[in-house]
Amino acid sequence: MGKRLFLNGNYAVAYGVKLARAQVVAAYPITPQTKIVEQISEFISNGEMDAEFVKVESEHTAMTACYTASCAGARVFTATSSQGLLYMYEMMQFTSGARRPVVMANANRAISAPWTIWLDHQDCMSTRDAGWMQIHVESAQEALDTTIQCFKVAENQDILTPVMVCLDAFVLSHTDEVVELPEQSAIDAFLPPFRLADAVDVNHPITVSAGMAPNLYMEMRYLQEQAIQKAKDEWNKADAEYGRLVGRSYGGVVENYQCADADAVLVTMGSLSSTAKEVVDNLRAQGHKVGLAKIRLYRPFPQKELCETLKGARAIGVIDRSNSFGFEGPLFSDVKAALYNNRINPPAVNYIAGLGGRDVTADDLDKIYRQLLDIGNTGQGNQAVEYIGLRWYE
Amino acid sequence: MGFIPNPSKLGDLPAGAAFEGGHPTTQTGNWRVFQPVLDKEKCKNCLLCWVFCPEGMIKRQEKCVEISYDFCKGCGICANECPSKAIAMAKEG
Amino acid sequence: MKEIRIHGRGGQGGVTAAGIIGGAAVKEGKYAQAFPAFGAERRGAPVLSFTRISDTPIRNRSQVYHPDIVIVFDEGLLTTVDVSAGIKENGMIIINTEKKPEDFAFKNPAQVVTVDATSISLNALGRPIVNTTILGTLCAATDVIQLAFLKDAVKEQFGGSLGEKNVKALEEAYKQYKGGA
Amino acid sequence: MRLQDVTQEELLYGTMACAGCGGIIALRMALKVLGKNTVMVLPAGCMMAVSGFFPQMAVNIPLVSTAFPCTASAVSGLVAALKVQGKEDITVLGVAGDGGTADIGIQALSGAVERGENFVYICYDNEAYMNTGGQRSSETPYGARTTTTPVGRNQMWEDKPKKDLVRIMAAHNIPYAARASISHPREYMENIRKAKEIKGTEKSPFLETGISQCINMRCNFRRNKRKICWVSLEIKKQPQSGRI
Repeated sequence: MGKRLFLNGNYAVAYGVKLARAQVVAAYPITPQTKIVEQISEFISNGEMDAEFVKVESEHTAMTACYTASCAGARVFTATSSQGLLYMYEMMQFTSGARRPVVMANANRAISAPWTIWLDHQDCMSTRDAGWMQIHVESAQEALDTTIQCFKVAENQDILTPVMVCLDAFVLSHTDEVVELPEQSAIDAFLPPFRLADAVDVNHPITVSAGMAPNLYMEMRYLQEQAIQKAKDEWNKADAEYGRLVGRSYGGVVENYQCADADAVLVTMGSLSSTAKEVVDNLRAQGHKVGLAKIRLYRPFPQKELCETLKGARAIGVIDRSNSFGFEGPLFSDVKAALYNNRINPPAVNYIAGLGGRDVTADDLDKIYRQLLDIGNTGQGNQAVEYIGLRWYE
Repeated sequence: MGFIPNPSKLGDLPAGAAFEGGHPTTQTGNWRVFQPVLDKEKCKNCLLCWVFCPEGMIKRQEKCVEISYDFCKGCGICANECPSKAIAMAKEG
Repeated sequence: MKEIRIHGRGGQGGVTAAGIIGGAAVKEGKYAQAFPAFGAERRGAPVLSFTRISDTPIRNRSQVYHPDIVIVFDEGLLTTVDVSAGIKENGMIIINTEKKPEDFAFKNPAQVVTVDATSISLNALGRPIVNTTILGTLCAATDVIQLAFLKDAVKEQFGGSLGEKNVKALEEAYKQYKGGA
Repeated sequence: MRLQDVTQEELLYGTMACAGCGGIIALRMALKVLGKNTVMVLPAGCMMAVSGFFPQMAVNIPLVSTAFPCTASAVSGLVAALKVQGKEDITVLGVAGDGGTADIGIQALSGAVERGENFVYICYDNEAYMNTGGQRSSETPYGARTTTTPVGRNQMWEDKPKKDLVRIMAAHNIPYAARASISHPREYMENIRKAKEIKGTEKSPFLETGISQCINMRCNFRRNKRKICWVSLEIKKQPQSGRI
């Protein structure tokens, strides 16, 4: 058993990066991510980590430096949040298109305007189609373990796709909790040193991310899609292998919490899943058959596993912590599309909650579950998008 | 991996469009309208044409330079730079 | 599960105190959660921080609305903030003040404990930083943390002679409460 | 530097550039001096389009393409990764145009130079955005005609002077900054050689502005390539409070 620490999510990620033996870290400060890179700087300065820290002058440069450092064959990490992520957006596309396995931590924070620093998922949703894998965590412990798993999957020679580990701002990033530190030997067994077949080498010159005309560009994009699709299985495998070596795993790409016989199932991502599990247990104790499907891997979207989890439900609720303006929550659209593809069609309700740091309480979730149970029983319900905790509905 | 200028299947394309360098596959020589012609007698081997040629198509030799036409686009810089007027631009064909 | 809410001002070390309580509980083998009320406030503004302590892993991640214990770093806060809001039955409010418990009346009933943490801190630390001092009172008046682990957590937080001074301050507050009880 | 001593080896040839492209001349000369042990970064632009567009892989050193604003950032990443792998003998070269250097890329360049990273940077200054068809940049000189300089009724010429990039870079207190032109190849290559040699423990970056006109430049005072206005300005390391 590893050392038991009392850490916040940011520090947990930094420990994960250290254990993964990242070689180049380039990052720019932004609340609420800053403590990740502060801690990594400290690790480097006191000799616990053998890495180069690039003191960049912007997130755009951070992502560019990560991209090229990865081209040169180094294991690379960066962290950002919100506006910083949006500033990186251009180079995120370069990184994924050039198939460089950069790992990034994103402390999910809402987007301005109105000017804000608090939690929601608008930032990562806005970069959803940048070709990055995206994985969401619910605790500091999961943040640490998942960061290490990220390197494993991203660096797989068949995948070579960058990945973003998303931890919720403040609720995870700034909350101290118990984190068990894995042994370095276990992580070394799990994660071999990074070897990139087409790394920059003066003896075998290559042009990375060469220009491609319309006659081939589409094929390159198709290759990229094939690779990211393959990653779904690799995530399950990596999680299972991590479980064997370290003793903790997280149910693969979708965590099925009490869904087997559930009438009402709620689909969540991130820290909300943690509170929801508490609510599920309370309702189960009162005899209500409810369950929780926690989506860990958001891109590539785990369609098969999700439908397997949701197939028995009589009513499904999806909580989105972001908007897709002009339509419904983006996660809701994805879940519904997955269900449609598999001919599963129970009533489904979209709840928009916790935007810009609005607290989502156990009581809120309890109400949602009771509404879903009603809908499941009657087969009827309000199909409109519902805002949870909105102060004035008009 | 080797360089495949005319890919015929997905497997011929490398991940991330990372291609081996040093493969100029288009013979830009056929872009020429005028071609440089060297008068070896006049050449003083000062190498100005050699250093100015954008395509690196002029070869350094013992006594005087030699023009290769594979990638020469006929820009005429060599003729313009030559202090001893040893290179003349002649119409192709 | 015990839930604690700390009322302080930016710069008084409320968040650090929440972390120390949690750290002490973790040393004891328990589970804990400590977090600030995620504000953008700067020095001087009223701020909240929270600690949850439990024998089992803690999953609820919303803010604390129904605390068992409320700690108030600064008497002046009482005029602007209802520190008793949502407090559980048989809850406790610990206030840094020179006054007596019976001088206070709150909207919601609670046991009031007072400590002159400012004086103790000035004696022990030479500065009116009350966050560790008041934890001595918390430790003495409740059973949420044990003194030995609390001292360890404080030493770890501050280290060196500053750690020792802080331990002395919290011991003084601890003794005052025990002596007075 | 004698031309006879410059290597025969061609690291860049057979590009798809316009016949007589000055930028390719500048790059070819530079690579002759820097040699094979070099990694190059090119942003989106002419240079990348003519040399790294599949299947025309005309560069024979490792080449990393990047987006327009971040040539120097890309250089930083390579420098860090090569350093951590103990390959510090490799020269990292960034090449960008005047727009990619003095306009959109100046933040990245200023950052990289300020960090004191060890690389060679060449700004290929053709005094306008030529890949996109001749729009003005901050390096467009006073009086030059571009497609985006409306100054009044039917007037299309630049009414602001050229930004002095070399002095901006020198103000970062870097050990070497120079301006040169391909019209004087020996001096130009000598500058590149000096830049390459400032290396090692001193951690010294360098900036070279090679003025080389684009053949498509529409300019009020259109200049013959050979007679390009030539300024050679070498700035040695300045004391902290020094002035140029």
